[in-house]
Amino acid sequence: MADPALALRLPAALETQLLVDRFNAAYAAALDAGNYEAWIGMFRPDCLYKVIPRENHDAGLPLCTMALEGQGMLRDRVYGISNTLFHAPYYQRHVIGPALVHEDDGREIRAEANYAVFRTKPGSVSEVYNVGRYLDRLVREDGNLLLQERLCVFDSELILNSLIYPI
Amino acid sequence: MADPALALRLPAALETQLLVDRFNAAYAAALDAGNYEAWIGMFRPDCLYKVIPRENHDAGLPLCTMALEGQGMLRDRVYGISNTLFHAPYYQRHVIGPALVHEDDGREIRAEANYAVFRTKPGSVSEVYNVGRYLDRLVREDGNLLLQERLCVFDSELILNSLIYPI
Amino acid sequence: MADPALALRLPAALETQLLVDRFNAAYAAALDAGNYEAWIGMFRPDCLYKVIPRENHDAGLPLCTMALEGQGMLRDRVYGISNTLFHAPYYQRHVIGPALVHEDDGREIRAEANYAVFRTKPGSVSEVYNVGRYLDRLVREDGNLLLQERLCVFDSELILNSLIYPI
Amino acid sequence: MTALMPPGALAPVWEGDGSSRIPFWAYTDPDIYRRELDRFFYGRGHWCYVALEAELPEPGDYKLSFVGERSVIVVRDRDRSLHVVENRCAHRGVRFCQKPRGKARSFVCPYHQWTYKLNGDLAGLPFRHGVKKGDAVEGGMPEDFDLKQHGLTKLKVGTYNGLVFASLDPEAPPLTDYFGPDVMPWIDRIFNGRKLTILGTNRQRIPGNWKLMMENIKDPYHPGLLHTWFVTFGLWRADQTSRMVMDAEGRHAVMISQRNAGGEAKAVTEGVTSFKKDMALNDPRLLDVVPEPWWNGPSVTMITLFPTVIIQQQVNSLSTRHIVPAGPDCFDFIWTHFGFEDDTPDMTQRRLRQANLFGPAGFVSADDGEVIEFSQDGFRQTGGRGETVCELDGRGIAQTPHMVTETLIRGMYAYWRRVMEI
Amino acid sequence: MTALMPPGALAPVWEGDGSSRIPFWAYTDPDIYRRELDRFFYGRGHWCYVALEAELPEPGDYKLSFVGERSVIVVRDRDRSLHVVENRCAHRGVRFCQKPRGKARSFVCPYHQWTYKLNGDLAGLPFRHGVKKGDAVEGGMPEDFDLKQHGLTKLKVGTYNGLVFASLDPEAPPLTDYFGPDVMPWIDRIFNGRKLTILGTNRQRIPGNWKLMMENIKDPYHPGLLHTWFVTFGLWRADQTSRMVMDAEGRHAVMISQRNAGGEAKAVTEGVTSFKKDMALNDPRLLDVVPEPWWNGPSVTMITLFPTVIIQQQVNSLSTRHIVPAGPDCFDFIWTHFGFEDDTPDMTQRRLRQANLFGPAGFVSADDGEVIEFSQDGFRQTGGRGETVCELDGRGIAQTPHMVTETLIRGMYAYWRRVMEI
Amino acid sequence: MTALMPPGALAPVWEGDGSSRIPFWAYTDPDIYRRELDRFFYGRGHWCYVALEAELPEPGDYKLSFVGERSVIVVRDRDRSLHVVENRCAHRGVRFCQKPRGKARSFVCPYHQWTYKLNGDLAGLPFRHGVKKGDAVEGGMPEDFDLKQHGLTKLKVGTYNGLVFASLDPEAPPLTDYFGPDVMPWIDRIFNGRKLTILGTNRQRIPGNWKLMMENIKDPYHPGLLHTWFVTFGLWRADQTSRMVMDAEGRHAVMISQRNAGGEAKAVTEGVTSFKKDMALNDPRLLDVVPEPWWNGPSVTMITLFPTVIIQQQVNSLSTRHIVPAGPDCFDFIWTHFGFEDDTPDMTQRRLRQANLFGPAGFVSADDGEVIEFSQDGFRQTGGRGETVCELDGRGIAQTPHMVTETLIRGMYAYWRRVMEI
Ligand code: FES
Ligand code: FES
Ligand code: FES
Ligand SMILES: [Fe+3]
Ligand SMILES: [Fe+3]
Ligand SMILES: [Fe+3]
Repeated sequence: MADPALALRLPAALETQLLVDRFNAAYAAALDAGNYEAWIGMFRPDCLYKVIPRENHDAGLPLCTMALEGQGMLRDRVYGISNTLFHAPYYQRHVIGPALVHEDDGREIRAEANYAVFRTKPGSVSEVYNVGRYLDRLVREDGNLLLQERLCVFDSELILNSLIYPI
Repeated sequence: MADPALALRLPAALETQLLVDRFNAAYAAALDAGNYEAWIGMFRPDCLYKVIPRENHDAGLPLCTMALEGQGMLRDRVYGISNTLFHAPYYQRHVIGPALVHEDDGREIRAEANYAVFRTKPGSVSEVYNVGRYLDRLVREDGNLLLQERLCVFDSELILNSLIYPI
Repeated sequence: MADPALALRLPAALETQLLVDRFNAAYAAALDAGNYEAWIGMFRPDCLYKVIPRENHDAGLPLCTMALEGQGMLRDRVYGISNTLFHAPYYQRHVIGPALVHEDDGREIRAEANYAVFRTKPGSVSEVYNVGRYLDRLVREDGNLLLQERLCVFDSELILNSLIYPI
Repeated sequence: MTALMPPGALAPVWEGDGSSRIPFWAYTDPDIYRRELDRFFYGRGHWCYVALEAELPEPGDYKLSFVGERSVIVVRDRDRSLHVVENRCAHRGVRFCQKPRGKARSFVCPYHQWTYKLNGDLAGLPFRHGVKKGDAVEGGMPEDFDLKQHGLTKLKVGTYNGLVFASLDPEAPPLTDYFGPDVMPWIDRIFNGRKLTILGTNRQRIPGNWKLMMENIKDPYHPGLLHTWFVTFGLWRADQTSRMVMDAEGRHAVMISQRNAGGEAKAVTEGVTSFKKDMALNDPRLLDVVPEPWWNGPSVTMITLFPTVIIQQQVNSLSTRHIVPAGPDCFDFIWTHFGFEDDTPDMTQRRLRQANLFGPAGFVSADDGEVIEFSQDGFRQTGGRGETVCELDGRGIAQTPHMVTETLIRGMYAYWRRVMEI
Repeated sequence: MTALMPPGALAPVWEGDGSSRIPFWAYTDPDIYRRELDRFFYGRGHWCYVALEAELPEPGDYKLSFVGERSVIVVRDRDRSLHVVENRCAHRGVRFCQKPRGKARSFVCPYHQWTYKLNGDLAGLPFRHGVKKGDAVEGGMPEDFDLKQHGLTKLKVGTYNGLVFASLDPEAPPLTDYFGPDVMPWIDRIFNGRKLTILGTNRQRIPGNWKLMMENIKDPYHPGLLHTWFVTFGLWRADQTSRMVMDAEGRHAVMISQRNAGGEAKAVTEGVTSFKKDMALNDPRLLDVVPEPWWNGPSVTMITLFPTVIIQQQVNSLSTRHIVPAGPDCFDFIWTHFGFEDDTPDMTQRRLRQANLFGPAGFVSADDGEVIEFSQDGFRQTGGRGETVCELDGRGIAQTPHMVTETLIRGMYAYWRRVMEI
Repeated sequence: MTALMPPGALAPVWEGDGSSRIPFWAYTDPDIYRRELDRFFYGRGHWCYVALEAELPEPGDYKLSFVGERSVIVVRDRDRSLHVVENRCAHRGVRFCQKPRGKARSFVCPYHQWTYKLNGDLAGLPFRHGVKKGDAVEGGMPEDFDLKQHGLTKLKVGTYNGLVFASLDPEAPPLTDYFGPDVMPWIDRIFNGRKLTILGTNRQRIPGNWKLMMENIKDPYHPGLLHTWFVTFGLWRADQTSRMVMDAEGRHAVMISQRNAGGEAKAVTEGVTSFKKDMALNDPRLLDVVPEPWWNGPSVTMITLFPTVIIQQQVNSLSTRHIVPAGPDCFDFIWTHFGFEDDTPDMTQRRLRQANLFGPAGFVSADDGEVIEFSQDGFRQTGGRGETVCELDGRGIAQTPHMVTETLIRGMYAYWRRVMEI
């Protein structure tokens, strides 16, 4: 829930909200366009990126569907997508709700946002592919935000065969 | 549509928009985490909460799928969810669009927002469960918002068997 | 990605974001209520409105599923919906993410937003109908925004039989 | 008729002549289901619920409804009589009517504009006598084309004090005979001719066999066990005075009971996990029951009119529940809540508040939909092998002066076996 | 062949030897559908549309297409010849090509890297002769393994002035014989050798039997009745000069007509609800028709090339529509709009504007998809019992100098019965 | 048994007595699938994987699992023994347990509160002896009703060093006999009695026949070709020392190999498009392999325990993969990753990092799911006509000291034909 002190911090809160929602919109645009270089660029070098079943997350179990530490691993994943992982191509479409900002200490922002990702395979209908929420730690760097950490905690217990692209 | 005078009221409008979108994000987070106490806390004691088929709403018929008056009934519903209603557990995931604020008289805000709720049953795929729009009356209380009234007018003509948790 | 200079332009950026998100919310509300007169009113007289498969858009092919130039054609479409095109009625529900504003020169705004449209036919379940992104050119007119151009570039390779209402 | 051996399923052989053990294949076999459609929903001597008259107050008012899987139009003619016609054009089969409710002066199929009267007669069609070109005539229907042979399928209509039923059998008996003298008084008790007020609709898709819903409302054993509210607040439990009534065929039934104070009572609450000794409502308005004069005692009557409808009075809540089958393992369930013209605003609000107990989200019926789904899951996972055991209160079939019995279910399946010839 | 009695359906017995009454089971029975695949889409002497040459301008260009339910690759070889091969690896059946369009020098199945030439020949496979370890050799394919026996399924390719067809029958007749002398001139009229320009694709999934789309374009009766624009603006209506042409077999057809001024005309607009007397476009550019020299009269020709494609000229709009069947009750419908290399920018824009009339959102074709869906709903709801009535202009089959007729539909089903042996 | 001729499919006739050519219908025919359920998953002498003991540490701990399509409950009793009972109420078939994991002291079916012990015995049911009203007794179960006849289906339980299997066959042989002396050592190597630590679960739905996953892990031919990482980094390729082991029946198997330095090697990388000569990881921690003492050589062992589970050691990553069939063309695939109680935090982190190679997103297993889907697409598009060719290293079946072979697949289908009597 919004906290009592919020009103006082409004201008700051507005700026934070704008930055985070803008960031998520840009993040979605990058992934949905298959622009993975841009995606890597939205993380800090020592970032943490995890796609984890809610089942494990809630049970305190560490196993992820994808667990990448640092831009190097992000780069290895992107190389895999484009060069080593055979798969049928598909479109992703992210619809992300306005973020819920939990904290902003001026440098780091803690926020979450619900997302739905739709998959469309060539010549097919669009289907619900992966829904869940982002748990984020975002860091300001010269007016930009970069991801220090993004956990994609997904509800979807059954992945529709494979998960190739980042969420 | 945005109205001509909007520009003049911008700072206020920005604050209102932030508060409402924040509120909806927190509302989604509470329900999707199954945190029903928090959910009850987002309403005023004399609130009105209705989940109503668009079919009835458009025809001016009063029957709802769920119609709760006041926090007491909300509490009774929550007790039902946790203690009396046998059901298969499922995850909900709300994706709510930025709200459309119709009016803000400084105390009460009238707004609406489109939503999609996805259901995931244990060991199953995620599916479209309930889509519609929130018709809200929100009241400011020491910097917070509380729901005086939320109508969930849903398009989904066929409910997928049962509707246990609030929308 | 957000650009370095953003911080400096914040107040303006906030206003722009609010206007665009408000506009999209109002656009969704108008279409989902079947209020097509309001929909026409959200465009400029010499507007361009296209619903185009991503397949064609990415390949640089001009064919659209719907391609309307100017409010006159929008009016002809609306007349078709209500008077000439036999079809089963259905509900639409738009969920649109916060927009990504690319540019705002004070008069014209270039922005995009991801959307998901759900279809509900009478007595049926809700289904994913059309997902994609809006590519927009919006123009300020006395405090309002109007669409100079909206491209609905949709992923959904197979349209579920027919597409009657605008996206 | 078609063979009853679907690919890979076991032959539906029902051991013995009883009806207390229902084989799972009766709920899962697609051929069994097709035969059910043919013999019950479309078959000789059966009536299917389609509407309440109050939904169609004015001449020209129509609504789409279903008889089994068939889309039908229920429409009120200028003379205020009701017609039920199949929603399928005689020309090339188009289900032409798509708006669920509306007003009509005639029905026009969009494809080639064949036009039908509200009673289903074909009124005319374009170019029937061809098109004049100079003094030649191009095309047109054959000489022997007979409008009368090409109307919409007309169903027989039966109405009773506001209830509307339809039958594909022109020889179907009068409705009152169909329901029979044991059941009729309970219909009369609610539908005594007074005007109804429609409060609204709820729709749910339940992934289970349609008979499971009939069973559920012929099963007085479960409400006091599955539904916490019933046992705790005394709305339905085994220490009440109750009666289980059925028609001579055993297909229709009424479960009648009278609420008591609820609370603890060794015989019916001990060891019942759903009983909540100390439960109290935070807002009693949810259950602000006010007896109505017409009750004459019973606070609840659950009427099953085989095969398509349940009529419920549960304290101040009134509704019809329409069963629309959609394959052996799924049906749509459409609730129409109503009140009476002379209800006070308070009574209307009371009925609406108590509606929180029913429908897809209801405190005492959301879980019925759930257990039906899980029953079907259980039948499916064995591939249709196995049987239910409905032997509470023995294996016989009889009107029963209490609720500790599964006799109504046995009655329904005895009838089912006779008609299905299984 | 398989038995034609699916579980629970009625035996498909077609009364009499006519073709004016089509039984619903012809649209709903899964075994009928399978036989259709075997005899029409995959069968003796039939050709299926797969592409336009203009989609594959360069050597190495390929696109995925469909022959019935089979995924095939259409590819242009170094020598510019076209191959059509089935997209299914000879090793373990993998549908190995997943990118819908691209460039290829050979095809490599990812699972075990079996490699095929563009013509489908198996070029080689890893470890065919085993792996040397020291002087031992481990594994490898058997001595008698013959590359030639393990290529991709090769389809016979037929091209005609930019149209590309494929057949699983190596003995399939020349394309021009397949279409026949009555239909060829109308193909030549559009495809006379000039280069085509691809404008783009639209795809829709229509929940109806594939034959309903063939019928729709063999049905000159409906356009002036279902489609307001046609009757109101005189694009297609019964007071025009028109001809219905078919090939000797009755499987292919052309509907030819010439637009008129539209507006009121007792014979064809009276009582036609879709006719809008006072309707005028707010933006006439939507229908800014400019006759083209090659028309030589007709403003519209709708060509059905059984079983897979429709070629349309409707004023300045040109397209092919590919039918991809997906079960008895569903097909995908792929529109490819095109123009000609020498089109002026204005003409291209005109074709694109008129494209608003067609495709899944089209002013005069969105509703065709709708009525097809509702026809299938009508067939389904009776369980396949019932029949359509196609008797406008009698029960016979003949080339017809007007559009007040269902003769082309009768022609198609007469052919269907011969080939299906029903 | 049921006829093996589904409507419209070709009769499943398997030419000759070999097992090197598998007809497509073995993957697509619904009756074949049903027989597989009956004979393998539910059948005589077979064991199905259901859990790891470490998932159920405490008395009362239960989890839902599957045996074929049947929902079962795996539960630990007070005496720490494990029971596996079917999740289906003996009264009216309800799949009563819905929470996937939890603690239970008994099982209560919500519908009528029939109550079962953890071992599946029916403990009691409400109103079994009726309800006292005054001195009358209302209802109750018949005199001859026998609790013992109405328990849950009990499965035989087999555990081995932390692995839990269940069988519907009370006569099923000891687990160690079922796996056999050739396979057991490889199970012992991982499961030697030390305690396991559960790291978590991944679930994917793969739209292909369940046997394709068994094949995939009995196919040493593909990893060095499909999976870039394997061939490039030397995790699995044909120039390694490897062994293909199977049990006497040919149903279970182990693929054993030892990694090498990878890099270029004419015999196994030349012309292999998936080999990336210059590829290097940006972050080597993804493949920071540290040999463990218990390996005794092999760096990878892929164990298939027919028909339900794969046990994998691939360098430092350990997991079980549970196959849950869902029709002929789909199965759910559940990964449980684990480590050992005495793992250092570093080793745990290492196992988790290497988990990036596996599961639905894995660098070397996401594509296995993809090719399985495309295989099924290939089988489907021919209507089940056609066959795979598994003749690498001949047509025979034998323990094999290298990986250039498809012998394990041939072994499995030889067994399949014996049991299926096809
Ligand atoms: S299908 Fe109804 S008029 Fe032709
Ligand atoms: S399946 Fe194609 S190479 Fe093995
Ligand atoms: S169904 Fe389980 S107790 Fe009745
Ligand atoms: Fe109940
Ligand atoms: Fe048409
Ligand atoms: Fe593999």
